Amino acid sequence: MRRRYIAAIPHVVWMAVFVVVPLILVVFYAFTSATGGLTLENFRNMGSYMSVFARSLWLAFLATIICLLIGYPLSYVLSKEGPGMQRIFIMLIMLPMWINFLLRTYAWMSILENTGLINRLLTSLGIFDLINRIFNTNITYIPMINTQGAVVLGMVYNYLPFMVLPIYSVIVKIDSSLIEAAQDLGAGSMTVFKRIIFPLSLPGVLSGITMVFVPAVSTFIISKLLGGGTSILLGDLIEMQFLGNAYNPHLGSAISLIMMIIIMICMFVMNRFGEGEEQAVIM
Amino acid sequence: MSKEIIRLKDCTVAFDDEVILDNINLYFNDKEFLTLLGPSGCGKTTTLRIIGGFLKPTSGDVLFNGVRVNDVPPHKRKVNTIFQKYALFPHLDVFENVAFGLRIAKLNESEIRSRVMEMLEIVSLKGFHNRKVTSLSGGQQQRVAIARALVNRPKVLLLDEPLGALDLRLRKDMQIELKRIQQAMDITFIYVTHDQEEALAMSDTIVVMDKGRIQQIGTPEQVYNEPKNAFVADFIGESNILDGIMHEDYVVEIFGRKFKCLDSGFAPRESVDVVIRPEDIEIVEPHKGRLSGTVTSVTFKGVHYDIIVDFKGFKWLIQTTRLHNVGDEIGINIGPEQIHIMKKSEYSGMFGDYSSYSAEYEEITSEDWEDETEGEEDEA
Amino acid sequence: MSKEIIRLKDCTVAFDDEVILDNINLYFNDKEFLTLLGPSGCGKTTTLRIIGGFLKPTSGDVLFNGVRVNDVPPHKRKVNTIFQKYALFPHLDVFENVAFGLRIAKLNESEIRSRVMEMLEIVSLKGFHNRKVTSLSGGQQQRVAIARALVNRPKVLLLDEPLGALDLRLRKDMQIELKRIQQAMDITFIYVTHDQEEALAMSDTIVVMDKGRIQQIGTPEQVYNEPKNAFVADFIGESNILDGIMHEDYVVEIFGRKFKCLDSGFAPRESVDVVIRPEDIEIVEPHKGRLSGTVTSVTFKGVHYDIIVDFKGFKWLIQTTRLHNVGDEIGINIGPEQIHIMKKSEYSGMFGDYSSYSAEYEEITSEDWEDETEGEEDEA
Amino acid sequence: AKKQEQKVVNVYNWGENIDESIFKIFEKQTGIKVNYTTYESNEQLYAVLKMGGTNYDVIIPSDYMISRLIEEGMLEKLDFNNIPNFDNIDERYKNLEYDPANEYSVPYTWGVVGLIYNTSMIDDEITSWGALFDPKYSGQILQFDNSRDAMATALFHLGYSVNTTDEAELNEAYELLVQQKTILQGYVMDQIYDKLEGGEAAIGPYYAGDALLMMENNPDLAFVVPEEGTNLFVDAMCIPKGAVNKENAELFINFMCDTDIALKNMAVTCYATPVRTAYEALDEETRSNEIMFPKDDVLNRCQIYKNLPQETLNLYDQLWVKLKS
Amino acid sequence: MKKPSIFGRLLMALVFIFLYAPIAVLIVFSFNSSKSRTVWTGFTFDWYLKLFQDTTIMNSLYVTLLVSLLAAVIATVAGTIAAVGIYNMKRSHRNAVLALNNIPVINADIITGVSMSLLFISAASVLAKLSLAFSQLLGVNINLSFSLGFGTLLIAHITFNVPYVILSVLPKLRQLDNNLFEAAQDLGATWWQAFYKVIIPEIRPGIVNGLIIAFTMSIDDFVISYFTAGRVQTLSMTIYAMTKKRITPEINALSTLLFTAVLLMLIIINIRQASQEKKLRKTRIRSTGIIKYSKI
Ligand SMILES: Nc1ncnc2c1ncn2[C@@H]1O[C@H](COP(=O)(O)OP(=O)(O)OP(=O)(O)O)[C@@H](O)[C@H]1O
Ligand SMILES: Nc1ncnc2c1ncn2[C@@H]1O[C@H](COP(=O)(O)OP(=O)(O)OP(=O)(O)O)[C@@H](O)[C@H]1O
Ligand SMILES: [Mg+2]
Ligand SMILES: [Mg+2]
Repeated sequence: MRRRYIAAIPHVVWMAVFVVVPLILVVFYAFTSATGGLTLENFRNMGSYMSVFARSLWLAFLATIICLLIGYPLSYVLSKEGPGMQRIFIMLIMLPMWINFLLRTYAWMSILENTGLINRLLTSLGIFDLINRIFNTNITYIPMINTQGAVVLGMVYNYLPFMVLPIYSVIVKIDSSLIEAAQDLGAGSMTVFKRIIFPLSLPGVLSGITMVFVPAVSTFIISKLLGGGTSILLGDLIEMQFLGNAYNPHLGSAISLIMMIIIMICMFVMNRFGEGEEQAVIM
Repeated sequence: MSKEIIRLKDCTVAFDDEVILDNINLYFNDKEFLTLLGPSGCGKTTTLRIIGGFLKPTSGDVLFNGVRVNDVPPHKRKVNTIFQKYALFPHLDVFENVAFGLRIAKLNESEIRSRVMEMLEIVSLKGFHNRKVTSLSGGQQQRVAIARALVNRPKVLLLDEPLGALDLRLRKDMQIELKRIQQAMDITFIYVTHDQEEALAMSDTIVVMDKGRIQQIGTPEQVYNEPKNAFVADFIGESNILDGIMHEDYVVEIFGRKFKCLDSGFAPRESVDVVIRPEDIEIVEPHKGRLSGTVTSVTFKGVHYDIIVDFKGFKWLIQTTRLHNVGDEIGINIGPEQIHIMKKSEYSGMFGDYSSYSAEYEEITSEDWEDETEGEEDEA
Repeated sequence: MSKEIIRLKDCTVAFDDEVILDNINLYFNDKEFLTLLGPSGCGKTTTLRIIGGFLKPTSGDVLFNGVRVNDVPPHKRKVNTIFQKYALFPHLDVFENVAFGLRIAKLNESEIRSRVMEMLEIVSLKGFHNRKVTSLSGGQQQRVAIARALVNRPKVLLLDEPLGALDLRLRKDMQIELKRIQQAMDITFIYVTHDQEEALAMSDTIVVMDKGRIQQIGTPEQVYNEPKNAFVADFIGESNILDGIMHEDYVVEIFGRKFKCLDSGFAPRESVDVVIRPEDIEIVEPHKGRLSGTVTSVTFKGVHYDIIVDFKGFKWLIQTTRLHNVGDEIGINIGPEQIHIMKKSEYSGMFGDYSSYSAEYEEITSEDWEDETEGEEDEA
Repeated sequence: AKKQEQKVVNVYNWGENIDESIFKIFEKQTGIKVNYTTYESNEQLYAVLKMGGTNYDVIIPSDYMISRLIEEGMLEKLDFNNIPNFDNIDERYKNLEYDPANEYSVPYTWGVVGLIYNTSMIDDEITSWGALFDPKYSGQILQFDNSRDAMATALFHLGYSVNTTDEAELNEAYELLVQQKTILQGYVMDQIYDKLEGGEAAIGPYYAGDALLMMENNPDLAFVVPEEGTNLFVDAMCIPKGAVNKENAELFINFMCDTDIALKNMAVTCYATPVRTAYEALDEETRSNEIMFPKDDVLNRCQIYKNLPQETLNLYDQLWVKLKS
Repeated sequence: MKKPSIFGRLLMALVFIFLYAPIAVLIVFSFNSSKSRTVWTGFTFDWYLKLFQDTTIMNSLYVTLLVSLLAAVIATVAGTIAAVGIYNMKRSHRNAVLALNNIPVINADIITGVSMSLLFISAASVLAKLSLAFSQLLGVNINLSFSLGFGTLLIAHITFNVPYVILSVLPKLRQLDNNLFEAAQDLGATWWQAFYKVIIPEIRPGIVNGLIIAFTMSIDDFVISYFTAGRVQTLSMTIYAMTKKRITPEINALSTLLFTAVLLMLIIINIRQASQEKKLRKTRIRSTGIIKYSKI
């Protein structure tokens, strides 16, 4: 009745200034050169970063799939626990997020390094000696740090909760009478899962995938810390152009723009795929 | 309407030592419309869930056609259920909801198609097969739920307050519709409701339950006209319930006066509960009645007036189509066939007294309320 | 019961060109229990909102004691409202809910305390003041809502389907309770409901509304016994509505036969609607009746049987306490006082035909349903 | 604010390159609070300055970067009247090629780049840059994480000038780095401390001062200036254009050239100081530390980075990004 | 109802080991007597003592807490007001605004950070030029220029926090009984009284939740701060700077302290919630009981 919607106007203005205008600036930078003229130069060389794009997408894809493969069953199992247990487990999943993620990732270095905890453990257990004796090799450690595997591990580690939480919260909300209805209509437990639980949990899966894939494809910390900087990702590439060793914000903007477009396409395709009209953003 | 197809034998269900169903014995006949009627929480849904296989009785047996099926999981039972809130699958459209059971049974596509379409026609939803179920009205969703269950051609359909969520109008229409479908498909309906009018209008057999126990089983007429105890009498329609004493067969004493009745078989001078329905009382001139009293309240109800009459301190509810005024002196007569005698039960004295009615309504003392809360806590 | 305190003068409300209230003229007397009755969406809540001040009429005036208050905001009006779903403040306990208005009015603590406690006693909630409102039962919440409104000592209380969310039993009890409170407090109740029984049982005056227009104003008896048009007749109770022709004063022709009636003042041979209530029809031996027909359906309803009787193709609903069987031939008589004559209106021909009843139920075409959904969408 | 606004100076320096305890002394002396932050490499410093939006008062780039900043007009001229301690600076470090008239900078440290390796993990004696490219040490090698230093290791190994603008030579160096990448453990800057001290890697190039610090923590480490020659660097204090607290900055620069402060600072950073008076005050043992103060035969093998023309800089950036991707 | 299978339990155990292994390492080595991250050399509390003397860490902790608190509080207030506005919008407008609102939630952090830093820098240089021009024009010294720092950091944090607050308040508004507001007015409350006496308490859980989410996001943020904070350093940035050489165990100590604090807080909240829920369950049964017996 009253025009109460005006309460939202400051917000809209704020978001326009601090979200939309910056994005427009990114576009603007992407199409200009350091000297100020309009140019497509920044996109012309994009081909040479193909490998970075490919690697980023691939690693993020791997991390997302692994998160899904771990996160879905975990959410499902969690949803079967009693309510008290559920609360505790969910708390335990969120708790690590309260430790700075740089530190947690850094701690993985201690674990994975050549002289790290795992290798030390294996050495002190005499595993390496044993292997060396049997296969007549001379290994003293398993190389884990500074590999792409380590980067994926870091991604999975950091973003797994973002997969579990949305899926879990969708699954627990599934009305148990739907499951009973399906059983009533002759569905065994596998069929119930396939035809009811899984399709109904899709919105959670989609939002989980988004919440893992987007940060994974754009991270620059994990690759720096666990990847040794030998195979950089899109995030590193962008960071490098703004505050790093190869200053060129125009190129950086162009790469950002393309990354944004790729992310948008991925999400669009995925939503099509899942018919996810009701895309859930769950915190 | 004769062959027995389901039987519950001494079924007891307890959750955490709380007895929810107490030694239920019940059988269901083929092609029967049987209604479980009772107040909220009396165990109706629990009974259905035992039959559906979603719950195993703590003790006792469930027999289908004489075979014990306690351990048969729901998806292997040849019964289908319509759930309290439909439980339609929101991610599937109307067609796929109805086709669900057929797909599980792996029928071929063309047969599925024809059976679903036929079913949708039966429930008057032709042309709706592509709609999202969430976009349907309550009544339409109800029909989808019915179609989804019936398309599997079950021998028995369980319906858990299927009309509970609908408004009065739609509810009346759907009652008629359901009854029609049951007759058309020629199958057994086991129907749950707490609405006595609904139960009376639809059922072949009514099972009245309270506190996990069966109170009475009978046809609607039997249950209404010959209630077994005060609970049944009160739950199925308004009733005046009085203390009486059986003098001999066919003679009962109420308020010190003897009335003829049709009941026999009681011990001499046995205390009994006497039920008299408000519409069964004939109002006559004061001096012509067996009893005479004063009108203390009148409420217009459209079809009739509800009047409260004070007979020597006990207040009766009488329904009459003629207007009387507060303060009028009236006499009443009650025919023998209008007097129903019941054995005393745990419910005696709890129902059927209209002293606290209308303008006479006494203030509820806070003690009453406190009592109530205590009762609750006992339960918890 | 005479002084007028609120008047709506030519009130019209339109949202987006859609007329919701169409030129409403209505006055409310002091200490009256007035009910707005009508189907869902007819504008009852809208009318209340105009009185409460939550909505300004698009045109027309609202007068309190003769003073125009169109522009007085809700918090300055001396009326209080009980909302459709109570609208209790969940974050406050019972005491604070009731005290809300008094705190806003900045009364001192001891007065607030005494008034709230007194009010809680009136609504029989003594001892509940520390409870969370969410932990109360529906009926108790209802009482809190009443107390919260009444503690401010309004001259007028607006009640918007206050019992809509309660189950049947509780509803009946609360009807009595509300009526008692109204009489005890001696204030005006403006009551909204779509339940005709409720309206009949409680009101001094009933205003029947449909489609934003007032259809009839009168006492319960007037509205029930002398409905102004087919809509009112049908909405207030079951009715058989037939086409008739007034031959002369006190004589109406139905099915080619003349019947005596009590109505006069129509033009000669004027077409009229004739209402006959199902309970007003006397069943006699076939040859003794003015009309005779065949029973086509029987439903047991407890108090009575609903039977459908076919008279020359037109199906009547008759309520009787005696059992008849399908196929029985019966005769009927109708006394002059049971025949109600109404002028033809836009509603003529829309109600009161029982052809599609029960087993005779025709398939509902999908078109009907489409209509229904559209209606819903309009509302949303 | 009732009291006068706190005077501050914003110092932006290399990591592990100062004794932070001297800030307290400075504050006590002048009432100016030091806001201290660090960067990793000259290139990063350049990016941050170029990006803009930040206000630093004192920065400490290396030689070639200073000339680039001067060329691009990104430095303020210093008011040497406010820096009387400039007289303490050894003449050898004044008027160097990167700031010929010495208007913009005051030298802070100097040193050479060399190879640091773990003698318990590498039995051979390392003498050449070639060790960095030797598959024998595969997985144990670290490399600079900035383009100029990393390219330099390759250029030295190939025998080219570190200031070459020849595209072919640069490409050759790039190819060498690409090959190296397969045997590399990682590109690092100050992380090298952790990796070498902890025995996580066996060999890597870094700056002399840092090498000394590492050797303190792990005696197995050794530092060598390869025979092909190496880079001699001078880091100098400058004031970026538009600095808000220019006077405070000059006070700070002057403070850093104080003999006692320079000595104190040097004890922590292990970098050679250009403050003559401080050098003279050192004990004999420190002065004869060949890593800190290389002998002339080493110095003769050294090249100083020069600022490169824009095209070459662009080529550097391109090759670097390509290498890292 | 069925208990989870052995497989389920195993999976959970493995995941929790995975999640907590690095944290355990972190905590254990906060008590290590040497700086080593991998070799245990003895037990000490030294790092905890040193932590409080380390001005860099303490400063950045202060900055982090301050910016998080300010941003969370401002975002909560702004977000709540905005949510009320959005709730009252026409559906089409609402969807548009929500889409706008979702951009920072869905967009990659680095793009948010980079784009905002571009904005701040452009604004700074434009303002610097403007003040120069004005100064020359008017002959007085006008200084509108600014640099990246606490202000821009705060703006950035507010910007990415507000959407989360809105997303958490909006559902509460939707659940709100439409009539509550009118009920309050009906009882004599003015518009504003009705808002803060009824609406605010009603949506408080959403507001508190939004506040917590906002605070958490701020504390945890690194990427956006990194691009917008300029010289100012948050804890994340300090840690990032440290990862470039070596993390001192002081940081481990700090994290251990924070972790313990959060753990304790969660345990307390949980116990309280559990007991509340128990009560609620009781009352639920109770209210069905009331209905059951109300006729008597
Ligand atoms: N899983 C359960 N655990 C504990 N108690 C239960 C459970 N399910 C039902 N009950 C209790 O059993 C009693 C009977 O429940 P049931 O659902 O059968 O009642 P109902 O007759 O269907 O009532 P309504 O008309 O309200 O649906 C209730 O008191 C209920 O609280
Ligand atoms: N704010 C509004 N904007 C547009 N249409 C409205 C608005 N409020 C009510 N209406 C319409 O006005 C009509 C009357 O609404 P009202 O709420 O008065 O009905 P009602 O008689 O109270 O019905 P019910 O019994 O369902 O509460 C409905 O068709 C409704 O859709
Ligand atoms: Mg139930
Ligand atoms: Mg309404």
